[in-house]
Amino acid sequence: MTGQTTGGIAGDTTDRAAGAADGPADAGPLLSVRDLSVEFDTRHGPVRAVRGVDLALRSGQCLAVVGESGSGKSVTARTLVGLAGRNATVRAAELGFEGADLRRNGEQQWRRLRGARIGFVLQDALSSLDPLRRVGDEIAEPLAVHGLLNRRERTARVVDLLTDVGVPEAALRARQYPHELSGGLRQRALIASAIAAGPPLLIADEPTTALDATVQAQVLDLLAARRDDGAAVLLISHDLTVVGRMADHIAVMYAGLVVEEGPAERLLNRPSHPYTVDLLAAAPSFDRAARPSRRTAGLVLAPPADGPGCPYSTRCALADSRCRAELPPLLPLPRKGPPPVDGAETGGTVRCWHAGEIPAGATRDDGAVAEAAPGPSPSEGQAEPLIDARELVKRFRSPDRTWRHAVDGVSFRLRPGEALGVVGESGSGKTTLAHLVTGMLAPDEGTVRLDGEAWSEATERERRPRRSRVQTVQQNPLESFDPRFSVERIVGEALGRPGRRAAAAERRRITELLHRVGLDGSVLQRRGAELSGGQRQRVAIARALAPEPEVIVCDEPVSALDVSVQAQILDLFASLRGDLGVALLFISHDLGVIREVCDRVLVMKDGKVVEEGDVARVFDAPRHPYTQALLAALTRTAALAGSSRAYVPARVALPGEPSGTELL
Amino acid sequence: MTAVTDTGSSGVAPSVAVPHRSGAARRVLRPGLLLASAYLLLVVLAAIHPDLFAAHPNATDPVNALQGPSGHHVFGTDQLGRDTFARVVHGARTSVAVGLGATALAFGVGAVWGLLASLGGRVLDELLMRIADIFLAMPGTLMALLVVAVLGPSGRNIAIAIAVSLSPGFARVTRVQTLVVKEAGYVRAATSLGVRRRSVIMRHVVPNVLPPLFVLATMNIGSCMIVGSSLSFLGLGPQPPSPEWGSMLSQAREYLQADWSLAVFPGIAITLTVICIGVVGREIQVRFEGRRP
Amino acid sequence: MLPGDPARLIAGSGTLNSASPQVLRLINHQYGFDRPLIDQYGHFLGQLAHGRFGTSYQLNQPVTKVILDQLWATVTVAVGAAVLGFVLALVLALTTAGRPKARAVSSAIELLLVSTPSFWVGILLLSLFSFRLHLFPVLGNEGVQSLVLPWVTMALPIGGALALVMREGVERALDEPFVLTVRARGATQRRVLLRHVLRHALLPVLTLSGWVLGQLLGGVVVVEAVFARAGIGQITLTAVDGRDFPVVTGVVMLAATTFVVINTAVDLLDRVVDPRLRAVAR
Amino acid sequence: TSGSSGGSGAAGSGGGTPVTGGTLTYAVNQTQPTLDPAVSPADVTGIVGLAIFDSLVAQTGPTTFKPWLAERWEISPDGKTYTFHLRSGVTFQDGTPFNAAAVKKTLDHVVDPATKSQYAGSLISAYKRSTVVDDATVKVELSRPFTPFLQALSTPYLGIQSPKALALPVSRYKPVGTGPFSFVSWAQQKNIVLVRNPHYTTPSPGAKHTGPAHLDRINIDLITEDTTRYGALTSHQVQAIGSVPPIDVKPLKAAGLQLLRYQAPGANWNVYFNVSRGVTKDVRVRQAVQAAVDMPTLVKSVYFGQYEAAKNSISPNTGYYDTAAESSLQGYDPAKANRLLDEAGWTGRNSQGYRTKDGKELAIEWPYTPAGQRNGRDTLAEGLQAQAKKVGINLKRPSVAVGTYVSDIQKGTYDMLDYSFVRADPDILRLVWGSDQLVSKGGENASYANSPQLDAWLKEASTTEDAAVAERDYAKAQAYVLKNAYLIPGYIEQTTIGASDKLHGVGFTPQSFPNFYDAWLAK
Ligand SMILES: Nc1ncnc2c1ncn2[C@@H]1O[C@H](COP(=O)(O)OP(=O)(O)OP(=O)(O)O)[C@@H](O)[C@H]1O
Ligand SMILES: Nc1ncnc2c1ncn2[C@@H]1O[C@H](COP(=O)(O)OP(=O)(O)OP(=O)(O)O)[C@@H](O)[C@H]1O
Ligand SMILES: [Mg+2]
Ligand SMILES: [Mg+2]
Repeated sequence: MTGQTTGGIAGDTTDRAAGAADGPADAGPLLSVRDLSVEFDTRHGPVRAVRGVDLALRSGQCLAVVGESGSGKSVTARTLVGLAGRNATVRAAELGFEGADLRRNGEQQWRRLRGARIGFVLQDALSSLDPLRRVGDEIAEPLAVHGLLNRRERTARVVDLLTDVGVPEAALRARQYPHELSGGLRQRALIASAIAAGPPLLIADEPTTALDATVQAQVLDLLAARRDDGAAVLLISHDLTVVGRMADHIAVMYAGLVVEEGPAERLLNRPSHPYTVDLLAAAPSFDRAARPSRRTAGLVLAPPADGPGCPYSTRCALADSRCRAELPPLLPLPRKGPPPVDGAETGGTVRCWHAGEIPAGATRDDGAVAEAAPGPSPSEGQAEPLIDARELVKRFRSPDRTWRHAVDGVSFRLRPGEALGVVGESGSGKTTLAHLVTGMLAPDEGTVRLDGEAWSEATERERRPRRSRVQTVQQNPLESFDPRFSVERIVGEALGRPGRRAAAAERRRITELLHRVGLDGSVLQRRGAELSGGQRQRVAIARALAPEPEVIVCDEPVSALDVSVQAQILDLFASLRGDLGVALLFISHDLGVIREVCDRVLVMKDGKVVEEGDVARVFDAPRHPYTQALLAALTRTAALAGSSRAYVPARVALPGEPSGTELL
Repeated sequence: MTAVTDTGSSGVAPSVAVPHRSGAARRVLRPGLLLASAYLLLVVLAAIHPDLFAAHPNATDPVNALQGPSGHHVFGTDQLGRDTFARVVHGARTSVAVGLGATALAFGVGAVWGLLASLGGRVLDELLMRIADIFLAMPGTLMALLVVAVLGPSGRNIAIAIAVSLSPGFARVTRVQTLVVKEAGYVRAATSLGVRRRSVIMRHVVPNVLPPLFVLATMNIGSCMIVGSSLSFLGLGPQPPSPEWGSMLSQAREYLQADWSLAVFPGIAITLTVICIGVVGREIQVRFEGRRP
Repeated sequence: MLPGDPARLIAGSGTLNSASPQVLRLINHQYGFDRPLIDQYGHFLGQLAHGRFGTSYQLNQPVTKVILDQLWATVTVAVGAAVLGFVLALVLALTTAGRPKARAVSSAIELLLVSTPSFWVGILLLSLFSFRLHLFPVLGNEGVQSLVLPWVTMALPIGGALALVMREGVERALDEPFVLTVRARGATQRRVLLRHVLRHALLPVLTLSGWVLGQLLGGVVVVEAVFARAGIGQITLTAVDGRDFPVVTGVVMLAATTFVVINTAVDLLDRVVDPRLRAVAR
Repeated sequence: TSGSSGGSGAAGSGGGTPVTGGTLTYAVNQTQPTLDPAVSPADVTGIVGLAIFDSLVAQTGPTTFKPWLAERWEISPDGKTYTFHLRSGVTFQDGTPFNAAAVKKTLDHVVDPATKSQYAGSLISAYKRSTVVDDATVKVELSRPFTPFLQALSTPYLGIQSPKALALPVSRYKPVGTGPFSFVSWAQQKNIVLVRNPHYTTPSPGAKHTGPAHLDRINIDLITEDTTRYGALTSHQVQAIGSVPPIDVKPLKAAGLQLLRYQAPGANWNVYFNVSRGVTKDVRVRQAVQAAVDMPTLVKSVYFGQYEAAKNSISPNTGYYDTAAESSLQGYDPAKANRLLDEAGWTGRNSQGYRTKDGKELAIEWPYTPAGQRNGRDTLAEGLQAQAKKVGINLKRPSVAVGTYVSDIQKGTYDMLDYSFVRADPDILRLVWGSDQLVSKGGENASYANSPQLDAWLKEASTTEDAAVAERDYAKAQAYVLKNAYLIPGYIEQTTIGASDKLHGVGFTPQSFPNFYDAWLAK
C-alpha cells in the first residue's frame, strides 16, 4: 500500500532511505539536532520555548517526542522546517538534515525541503487548511509546488491519498471546503497532504487526536508502512499507546528541555527521569476504569521552575537544593541498579541529578489504588433531565447537491451530575450534535429542551439569559478565540467582565481558573495563536468553567493534552460532577477517557446512535458491530504495542509518595 | 545574520547571540510616529487658532504676486500677492474639517449602515443595499448638489454632502466583512457564552470588521479635501477668498508655468496630513488590535 | 432640475441673452416645457421606460446615439485604467505586505497618490512624457500609444487605494494559521501570496469596486479634458455646461446601470471568492 | 479717432515667400454643438465658418465695409431695404452655383425658428424678408432701420451657405460655402478637418493673395485643458493654439514661438453697476467703489501684463472709440473713496470693518456663476474684493448656478455684474446702455441704465447717415457712463494665438477671428 503511495514519485528517496535502514550504524543520522533553542519575542517579554534540545533520527526509524503540554514539542517541530515563527529567534549548535547544515539554509533551500523532503503535519488540524480552497487542492499542493505530476494526475492522486488515510467518498470530500469537513476528516486531509510527495522525513504533530480508534489504527498503519519503506518519522504525541506502537526511540520533553531520551522499550518500561515516571504513571488505561487517582479537588500540577535549576524540581519528589540551583546536563544513562530484564532495554540519556536513584523497572501497580467512584451515578427518573434531546436531525448540502444527514434522529437525556459520553466514527456527527445541543445550530427536526423548557426552539434572545447554564469546549479552541484577545480577556469575557484589563478581583478569579486547568499566569497576556495546542484547550476549558454552568458540552476537550495534564483535567471534571452536580456531554475518541469520565455512552455512526448504555456494559459487551470493531481496534493497538514494543502503560511509584504533585 | 526573514518564516542562526529584533524595529518606528503626531498637532493648532502662526491670509499685494519662496514669504505669494504660508495655515481649518469631518461621518454612517444590513435580516439587508446602490449610482457632485440645495452651502454641509456620497462605500465594505466575521468561531463562542448580542457585536464583530474600514477612511481623508475644493468651486461651500487647501491646489494649476510653489505647499499640506493620519492611525489600530506593530 | 427657464438655458449660451422670443417659444414647445410639470415628468418617465432618452438639446441628436458614439473611447480608457490600477495594487500590496519598512514607504506613496487630484497627475505625466520626452502624443484617440498616459493617470490613485486595502487584507491573512501549513508544503512566498492569501484579501477589494467605478467616472472627465480625448467625460462636461438635460440624464442612467450591474456581479463574486459566504443564508 | 488696425490685421512675421502645402493643426479650447454657423454662437464656429464660408460684405475697419460676394449694394433712404448685386461665376464647394436664391435661402434659414439660431438670428433681428430680383440681385427688407446690418452680414455667422446643403435634413447637415477651405469631417469633441478648396476665386478684400489657399489642410483640434494645449504647441505636436493663457505668453515667447494677438472690438470685460437699484443707485457709492479699486494694477498682475487695462467701456478697436472720454474715468484713490462714502452717509463700522449706515452693512452683491469664471476673472474679483474691503466695502460674491444666474439677471437682483461683449460695431454702446435693451426685456443692458440723454445720443448715432454726428454722439455716451460711474472698466479682451515660428500669414478679421486663407507653413 505504501509502496504505491511513494513509488514513482521519489524513487531515489526510497533507495537512499532503504540504504540507511540497512546499515543504520554506518550512515549518519538523517536528522541531527544539537543544542537547539528557540525564543519568542512577545509584547510581554521573551518566551523561551525551547532551551537546548538534542535529537537524532535515522531513516526507517520513528522517533517519538512526548512531554508536557507547552514543553516546546511543536515549536521544535516547526523549527525543523524553518517555520518557528516571525517573532522567533532560533539558535543551534547543529542542525543537520541529509548531511546538509540547515542553519545555513536560505528561504529557497528551506522551500526545497519542505513538502518534498520533509512532510509536516501541523498540530492545528482544524485550522490548518485554507478555508477558501477546496480540500483536494490543498492536498495536491506539495505536488504542484514541487512540480510533481500534472494537473490531471494530481486530481487522481488526491483521491488515492484520501483513500489511503481512510477517508470514505474521497472524490466527494476532495471537492468540499474545509469548513464542511469534520475534525477527523480535516486531520486526515492534512496527513494526506503531508505524505503526498513521499518525503523521506515525516514530522507528524499529534496526527491522530481527532481520529477514532479504527481510523487511528489505519493511519498508524500508514505511517508505519512509510517508516518500513525507509522514511523517517518524527512523531509528536501525547498518546502513549500510539507512541508505544510506533516509536523506535522516544524523547521526553519538559519545559523546553529534553529530559530523557532512549529506545522506546527501555524508556517505556524503565523510565529514568522522574517526569517520565510520572508521565507513564498518569496514562489512562482502558482496561481499568479509573486511574490511580490524585482525585482530590484543588490538587494541581505545579508549573515548571523558572530558575536556573531543573525545571521539574517544583514537582519532583526527589528534588533537593542542587536540583533547584543547577540544571543537570543530559548524560548517558547510568547502568546502575538491577540488570535489565532483557538486553534491549538499555541505552539513552537522561537529564537528572538523581537518575541513578530511580529504581529501574519500578513497581508495577496493578490496580492497587482504590478505585474512585466515577462521580454520582444518578439513577433514572430521580432527577429531571437537564438536557432532553429528541429525534434530532441535521442535514447539510454536499457538493453533489444532495442532502446528507450529519445527525439523524438522535435522542438522549442528560441529568444533573451525569456524564454522557459520545464516541463514534470521525464524521459521524458528534460535533454537529454538540452544536445542536448548545444551540449554535438549529436542528432541522427534533427538539432540545433545557431543564424542561424550550431550548432549540427558543429564539436566541430567549436563550441568552440561560446561556450561562450550558457551556461548551469546542473541538477547535483556536477558532473560538477572538484573534485580538489575550487569554485574560478570553476568560474574562466568560466572567461577564470583558474589559481589556480585568479588575484585580476578576484577574484573581481568572488566574484561579487557569490554575485549575494547570496554566500559570505567564499565559495571561498571550493571544490564542501564541499558545501551544494543549494550552489552548485548557484555556477553552477554563472559559467554560467560568460562568459556573450546569452542563458542559465538551468536544474533544483533552485531545491535545499529555497524560499527566489530562489526568488533572479529568480529575477536575470528576470533581465538578461530584461537588457541583455539573452534567457533562463528553465527546472523545479516547475510549479510555470516556470510560473514566462517563456513566453512559452513545456510540454514533453515520449520524445515528447505534448503541447506547452504561459505559461498562457497552465497552465490556458491545452489541453493535461498529462498537465491536471500535473496541477491537483499540485492543489491537494495545496488543501490538504490548507485543512488539513491550509496552503496557505502567504505574510507577517513586520513593516518597504522593508522587510529583504539590498542593497549590 | 538573518535569524528572521521577512517572509515570516524563520531561518536558523548558529549559536550566536541574536540582537532583539523587535526592540530595534520599535526604535526605528518611534521617530516617525513622533514626527507624525507633532505635525498633526500643529495642523490642529492651526485649525483652532491660525493667527498663532500667521495673520492676514487675504491681504493682497498685486505688485508682489507670484513671488517664489523667500525670506519674507516663506512659501512665496500667490497670484494676488497673498502670502501662501498664511493661506496654508488658515486653510487648515476648512480642509481638516471637511477631510476629517466628512470621513468620520461617512465612516460612522457607513459602518452602522453595513452592520444593520448584515445583521438585521434579509429584508433589511436587501433594502439597505439597494439604497446603497442608488446612492452609489448618483454622481457624487449631483449628490452634493442635492444635499447643499437642501441644507444650504457651508463648510459643514460640504462635509455632510461628501459623507453622504461616501457612506455607501463604507456600508458595502462593512457588510461583507461582517458577513464573514459573524460566522467566525469566536463570534459563535461568545454567543454561546451568553454574551448579549449587542456586546458580541461591539466586542467581536465590530473590531474585526474595522481594519479595512480604517484603511478606507485614511485614504478617503485626502480625497475628501480635494473633493471639498471642487464643491467650493461649484459654489457649494466656503467661498474664495477664504483659503482652503484643495482649491489652492486646483487654482495653482493655472499658474503652473510661472510658479510651482503655488501647488507644492498646499499639496504637501494635504499629503502630509493624510500620511501622518495614516501613521498615527495605524499605530492606534495596531494597539487596539493588540498586534505587533 | 436646476432653477431658471429651461428654454433660455438651452438657447442661450453665448452672451446674456441672444435667442429671440420666437425661438424660445419653439424650444419650449418642442421639449414640452409649456406643458404642466407633472405632465412633463410623466412623459419623461414614459420615454425612459421605452429606452428613449430623448434628444440632446445641444447636439440635435438622440441621446442614445450621442452616448453610444463616445462609449467605446471611454470604455477603453476606463477598463484599461481599472485593470492597470488593480495590477498596480496587486504588485504593491504583495511585495510590501509584512515588511514594515517597505510598507511604510509604499503606503506613504499610495496615500500621496490617493490624495493628489488626477488633473495634477495627468499634467505632470503629460509634461514629462509627452512635452519633454515626446514618448506619447497628446492628440489622437488611436492606438495604445495615446492610451498609455490616460491609463496611468487614472490607474495611479485607484491602484494606490486598492493597494492600501489589499495589503491590510494580505497581512491579516498571513497571520492565519493555515499559512504555516502552506509554507510547510514548500510553497514559495509568491505561491503563498497569490494562491492563498490574495483570495482572502480580495473580498474587501471586490467590495470597493463600486468606489473604483465612481473614481473611474470622475476620472474620465478629468482625463479626457487633460489628454484632449473624446468620450463620455467630454460629452458630460459639455452637456453640464450647456444644461443639456437629456444628455446629462442619459449619462446618469448609464452610470447608474453600470453601478447596479457591477454591484450585483460583486455580490455574486463574493460568494465565489469565499465559500463560507455561500452558507450564510441570503 | 478709430482705434488701430483695419482689414485683416496681418500677423506672423510675413517674411519669405509663401509656400504651398502642409497641414496646419490648430488647437482650440472650445467645442460646438453644431457646425452650422447660423445656429452655433461659439467662437470656434466663427473660425471654422470663416474658412468655409464667404460673406456678402467684408468689414475692413471699425465702420467701413467693402464688397465681397456682393459686388455692390444700395440702401433705401428709409434704411429699411438693402439691394445686393452679386458676383457671378462663383460656385459653392459642392458645385452649386452661387446666386440670389442662395442668399435668400441662407438668410431665411438663419431666422427660421426651426433653425433655433442661438446667435446669428439675433444679429439680424430686424430682418423681414428677401426677394430674389434676378439671379444676381437680391433685395433684403428690414422691419426697421438697422445700421448694424452690414456688420452682421460680414460675420461668418451669416456666411452664405449652399442651398443644396441646407436642403438636407438637420441630422445630415454639412457646412458648404464658397470659402477657401471645404469641410471634410467632424468628430464631435475631437476635431474638424478642412481641405483646401482648389477652385477658390473669391478672396476677401483685405487678402494678400488670390486663388486657392496656401495650406493643404487644416485640422482644428479640441484641447480644452490650457496646459495641454500649451504643451502640445511647445512640443510641436500642433502648429498653433488658440486662447493662450496670459501666464504662458512669456515662456511661449522664450521658447521661440510666436504670439499673434488682436484686441477684440466691442464692450470690454467690465464690471457693471446696477444703477437703478440698491446701494449702487447712489452715484457716490459707485464712484467710491471705482476709486477704491486699482483695476490697472490688478489687471497687470493677474494677466502678467499681457492684457491691457481698459480705460473706457469699449475697446479701442471699436468704431468711434473716443480717447478723450478716457479722462472722465477717475483713477485709484482710496482717500477719495473714503470721502465719498462718508458723504454718502456710510460712516459706521461693524466688527468686520465694513462700513454701515443705520446699522446696515455696505454690502454689494456681485453674483457669479463658476462656469463663467475662466481666464483669471475670479482672481481679479478676489483682488477687487480685498481692495474694496480696505475702504469698508463688502463686495459679496455669491456663487450661483447658471440657471439662477440667468434668472437673477432678468430680475435685476444684483448690484454688480461682469461680462464682456465682442462686437465690431459701435452700436454695441446702444446694446449695453440703451433703456430699450434692458436684460429684463431680453437685451444686453445689465446695468439697468435708464438715461433719456444716453438713449437720445445712442438712438441718433445708430440711425444717422452722418458720420460726424455719430462720432459726436458716441463720444458723449462714452464719457457719460464713465463720469457717472456706471461701470468699472476692466480689461480689453483679445484673441491670442500661439504659433510655431513656421506659421506665417495668419490674419485677423475685425471681429478678431483668425483668418487662415493667407496662412502658410514654412518648410
Ligand atoms: N508564537 C508564539 N509566541 C509566543 N509564545 C509561543 C509561541 N508559540 C508557542 N509559544 C509558547 O512556547 C511554548 C511551547 O509551545 P509548543 O507549542 O511547542 O508546546 P507543545 O509542547 O507543542 O505543547 P502541546 O502539547 O500543548 O501542543 C508554550 O509555552 C507556548 O505558549
Ligand atoms: N457546514 C457543513 N457543510 C457541509 N457538511 C458539513 C458541515 N458541517 C459538517 N458537515 C458534515 O457533517 C458530517 C458530520 O460532521 P461532524 O463535524 O459533526 O463530525 P464529527 O463526528 O464531529 O467528526 P470528528 O470526530 O472528525 O470531529 C461530516 O460528514 C461533515 O463533513
Ligand atoms: Mg503542540
Ligand atoms: Mg468533531
